[in-house]
Amino acid sequence: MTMKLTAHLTLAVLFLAAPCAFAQDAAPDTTALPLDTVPPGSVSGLTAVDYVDNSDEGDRIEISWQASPDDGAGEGDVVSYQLWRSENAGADWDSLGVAGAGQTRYLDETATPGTEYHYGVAAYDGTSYSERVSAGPVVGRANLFQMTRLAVLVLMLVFFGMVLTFTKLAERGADLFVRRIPGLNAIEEAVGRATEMGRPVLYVPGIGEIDNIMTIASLTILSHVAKITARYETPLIVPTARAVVMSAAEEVVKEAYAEEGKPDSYNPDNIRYLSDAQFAFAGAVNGIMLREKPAANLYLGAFWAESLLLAETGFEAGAIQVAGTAMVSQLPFFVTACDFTLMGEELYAASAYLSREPKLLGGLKGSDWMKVLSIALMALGVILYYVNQESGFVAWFFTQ
Amino acid sequence: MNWLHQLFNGPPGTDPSVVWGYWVAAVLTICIYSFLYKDNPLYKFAEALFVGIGAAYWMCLLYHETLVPKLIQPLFFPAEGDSVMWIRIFPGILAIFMLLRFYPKLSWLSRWSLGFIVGMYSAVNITGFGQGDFVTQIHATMTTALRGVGTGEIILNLIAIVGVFSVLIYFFFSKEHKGALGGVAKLGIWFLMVAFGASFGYTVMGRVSLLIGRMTFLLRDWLHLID
Amino acid sequence: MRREIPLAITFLIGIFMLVDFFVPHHAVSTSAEEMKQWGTIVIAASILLGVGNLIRVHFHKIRRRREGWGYSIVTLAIMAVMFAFGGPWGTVEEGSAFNWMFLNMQVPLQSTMFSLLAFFIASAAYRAFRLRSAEASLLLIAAIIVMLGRVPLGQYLTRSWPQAIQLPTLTEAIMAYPNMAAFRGILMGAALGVMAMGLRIILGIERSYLGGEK
Amino acid sequence: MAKKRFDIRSVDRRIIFTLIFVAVAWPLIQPMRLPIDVSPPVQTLYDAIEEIPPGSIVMLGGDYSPDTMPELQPMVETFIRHAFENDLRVVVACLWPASPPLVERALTPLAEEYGKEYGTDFVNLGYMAGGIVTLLGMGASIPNTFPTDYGFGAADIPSRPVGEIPLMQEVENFDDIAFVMEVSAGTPGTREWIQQIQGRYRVNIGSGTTAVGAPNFYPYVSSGQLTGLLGGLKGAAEYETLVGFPGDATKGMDAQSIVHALVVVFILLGNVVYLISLRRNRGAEE
Repeated sequence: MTMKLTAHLTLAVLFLAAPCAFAQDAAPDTTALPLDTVPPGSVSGLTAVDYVDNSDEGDRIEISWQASPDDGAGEGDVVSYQLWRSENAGADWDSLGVAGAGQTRYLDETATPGTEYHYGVAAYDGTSYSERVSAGPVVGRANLFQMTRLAVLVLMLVFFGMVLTFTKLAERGADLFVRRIPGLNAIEEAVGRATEMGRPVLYVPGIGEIDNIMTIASLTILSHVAKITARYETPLIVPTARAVVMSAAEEVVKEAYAEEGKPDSYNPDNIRYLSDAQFAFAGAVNGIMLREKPAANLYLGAFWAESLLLAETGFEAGAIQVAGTAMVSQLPFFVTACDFTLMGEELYAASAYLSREPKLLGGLKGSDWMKVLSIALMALGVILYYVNQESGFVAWFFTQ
Repeated sequence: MNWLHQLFNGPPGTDPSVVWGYWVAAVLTICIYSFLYKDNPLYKFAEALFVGIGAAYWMCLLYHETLVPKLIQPLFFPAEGDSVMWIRIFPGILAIFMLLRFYPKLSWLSRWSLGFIVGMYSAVNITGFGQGDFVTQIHATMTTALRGVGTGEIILNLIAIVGVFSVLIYFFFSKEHKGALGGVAKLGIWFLMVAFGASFGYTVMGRVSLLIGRMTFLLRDWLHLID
Repeated sequence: MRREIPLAITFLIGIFMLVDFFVPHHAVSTSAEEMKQWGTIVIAASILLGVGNLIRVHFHKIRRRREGWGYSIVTLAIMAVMFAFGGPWGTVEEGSAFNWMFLNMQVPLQSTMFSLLAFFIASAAYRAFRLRSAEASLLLIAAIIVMLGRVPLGQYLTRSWPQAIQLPTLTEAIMAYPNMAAFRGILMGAALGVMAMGLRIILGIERSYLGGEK
Repeated sequence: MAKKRFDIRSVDRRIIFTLIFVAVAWPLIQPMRLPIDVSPPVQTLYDAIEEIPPGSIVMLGGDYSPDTMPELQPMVETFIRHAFENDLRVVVACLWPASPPLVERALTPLAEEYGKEYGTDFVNLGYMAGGIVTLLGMGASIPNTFPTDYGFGAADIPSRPVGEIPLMQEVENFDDIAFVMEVSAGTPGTREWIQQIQGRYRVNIGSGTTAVGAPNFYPYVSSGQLTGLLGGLKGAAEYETLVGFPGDATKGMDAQSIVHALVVVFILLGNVVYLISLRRNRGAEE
């Protein structure tokens, strides 16, 4: 079913994308013999609309039609479609181009913005043309909105509205409930355990770039962890794989130590840039685990294949391990090799839960209710689809 | 003896640099695998090489493939007939600011560059994820067929719909997971576990494939034991 | 001012890129395109920053004779050699010494590092993959079906069974339905998280990436 | 997820390692050649490429590095072969710095075999930093985003401005690309291509990914955002089977089968040990 749908989509788009070069090859050949005196059936449903491309200068008009009854069926002798354009409501027609048989779309890329055009299309069978069907007027404009992205805009604005409202509520001190996320307290327990044992805490913020949202969430959690380690005066080792992340981690940890009134306990040598290369990084972190024997390994952030290496070695070294990532392909290993795992969004929820920061709570609550809304939307859609295949409104709204 | 000859000279007509390459690669491969026995100086040596080569490779490529054509050429050596793209002075400044992180007195300027990148990434992530991972997925779920296809497929499609809903509910944090909600969330975990199981299976497959690749190199390219 | 200007830059560029997504007008897209080119340049600089940092770290290690400083010399030395071949005066193309080092050192090192995971996975499978609960069992069963169903052996072993319960069929059903559904749920939830975070960053509510006040 | 630990480490890891080593090497030396079945997402991808009119331009996104070559290189090779077989022209663009020479490695023998010429039949644009920003730039203008190509060592063609490359005269943006084959080992990769290019520019994207990534992409296959998916070495072997040129992926399938079976045995064995130790513990408590 999926396959069929995909195949259909493929076919459709391929027709759209077929290069005009081929269309040119199929241009009318006036020397053709023998004469076929029966002209092909004309096209129907001709439309010409202003085409909105991604850098819209208003110079494109999209012309589409339903194939001539003799194209691929009937007499089956249509070889091409001839297109004309008129600037004076059909008084004079200028030849515009040719589309090959089987094609039902032509993109006029030579329109002058703001000019009213009419378009005409006729099927051609090698000797004669069908009756010319025309459509218009249509004006090319440099558009200010991409209608195919309406659904994205509407849902985005609704969502942003929710997020900002909840954020405001949280700022005003409204008590926004967030359920306890299992495994979150485990982070604090793990740090406590390391303190008891007099061994360091290892915090790996993943190998994502600073732009990675997981990395940013991880830095929020790092700030919290750093405050606890500052309080307990437990060494906190933060190996990073990205220079920018290292700089950010430095700032975050330093600030946390300062806030706890222990700026002197902050050891810049413990925030380390090891390597941009994934395995070199994993190898180096494993080295830290074996040499410096942290009692708690916290892996929070964006992880790829190194997850297993880290978790396995940590498991070997006998550390308490708490992981959290939204990199779903790595979750199975964290789930099986760590004591606690924050799965997917729980990572983001964790940063909200730990900090109780209005901005994070707002995002969390906004997402929550957006999920409810989208479940409702999908349920409604499924029912509508059951009753009447794809309803017009749904199709229009999502114009995919 | 033919084999020994091949081992050191490659098949007839092989360039010596290729054979040396295989030897270097084979020795490094074995150095890395020695880690399986235990961490040792050979592994550490190979790893140190790896870090150095990786960084140098990246640095040189960035220079030749990005900075030269996009910054240095447009500003200093425009192609014949092109004028100097003065506007590229701005990204040039941002790039220099980024590198100012090395000078503590001026390192605050690197935040300008950081602000630029983070702002750009945030926006394109909003629209990219919003369209590709949210809106399109909602639409795809809405158009799941529950009639007009075989019974088996209807059941599977129903499973898919229930799966999407229950997983979304598992990641719903505003209510305690008790009662009916808890039940649905539990169902969500089951779906997650099946998916993670599938992921695990696929990951095993991927890792094994890489090992097969290395083994093929050792047995075929280096030792000529298989074809 | 040391925070306001970067925040303003983030805000302006963020809003502009959002506008670019929804507004097809060429006036917007043309300047947005130039911005995107800037982005690639600044990101390249940030990667150079990473390399510079690496050099600094290793120099530091050598100067202070920290544990393993000998390996730092190896790292810096090979970097210098590679840079000598591929630096601004050199060439990185096929057939160059730079490329030889890439193909015969970088390629095997990185490939082999990755393939170590096959071994670690095997030992994790033996020691960590447990029938601890109903959920874990589900994970386990799905994993076993997929592992066998995605190789010719699974097809071979179940070739005489009815089509519907042959391992490859089962595997594809798991992948295309429950697995797809779970990942779709994850994708949607994650997308919301990313969008909310993006909004906060653009509006300057989230600024932890800039670090503390200085 | 809470987890209790039981000491069942009576077996040295190195024994497991040795078994795996043998299980990989043996089938390579003594192949069994088990038949390879084709799964629907691979068939979809193959069919989609078969439908493309000859002469069209397809893009190959090479976003991988040496570490994933065993899985992805066969896909790259088979795709290029498939394209050349069908007279499609290929533009290669890479978001990963290590990819261009790897793709070149695949192109070199195939260009010779099919008599294809660099610059007119195929071009390697090389690497550009920036990830999704680069993708967005490509959406607006491919030549502006990749101002120079990578060159082609096999024919001694150095890197030059894209303005001097005949094939690139026909490529401005994704309107000119009939199909994108994205071979991806991670980020930036298939997901970014879907989010930034498929969504915005409606170009058909098929993808070959590492096995690790593949399960994540099924929702995109189901929604039609991806036109076909090759998952890992098995996906590559299936694609090789369809195109009719069995290569490294097909050769690796026997080893793959044996090791999978071995891992399953490990899991079962590990659990038996676990259940026994559970029972013993319980016995001790009572």
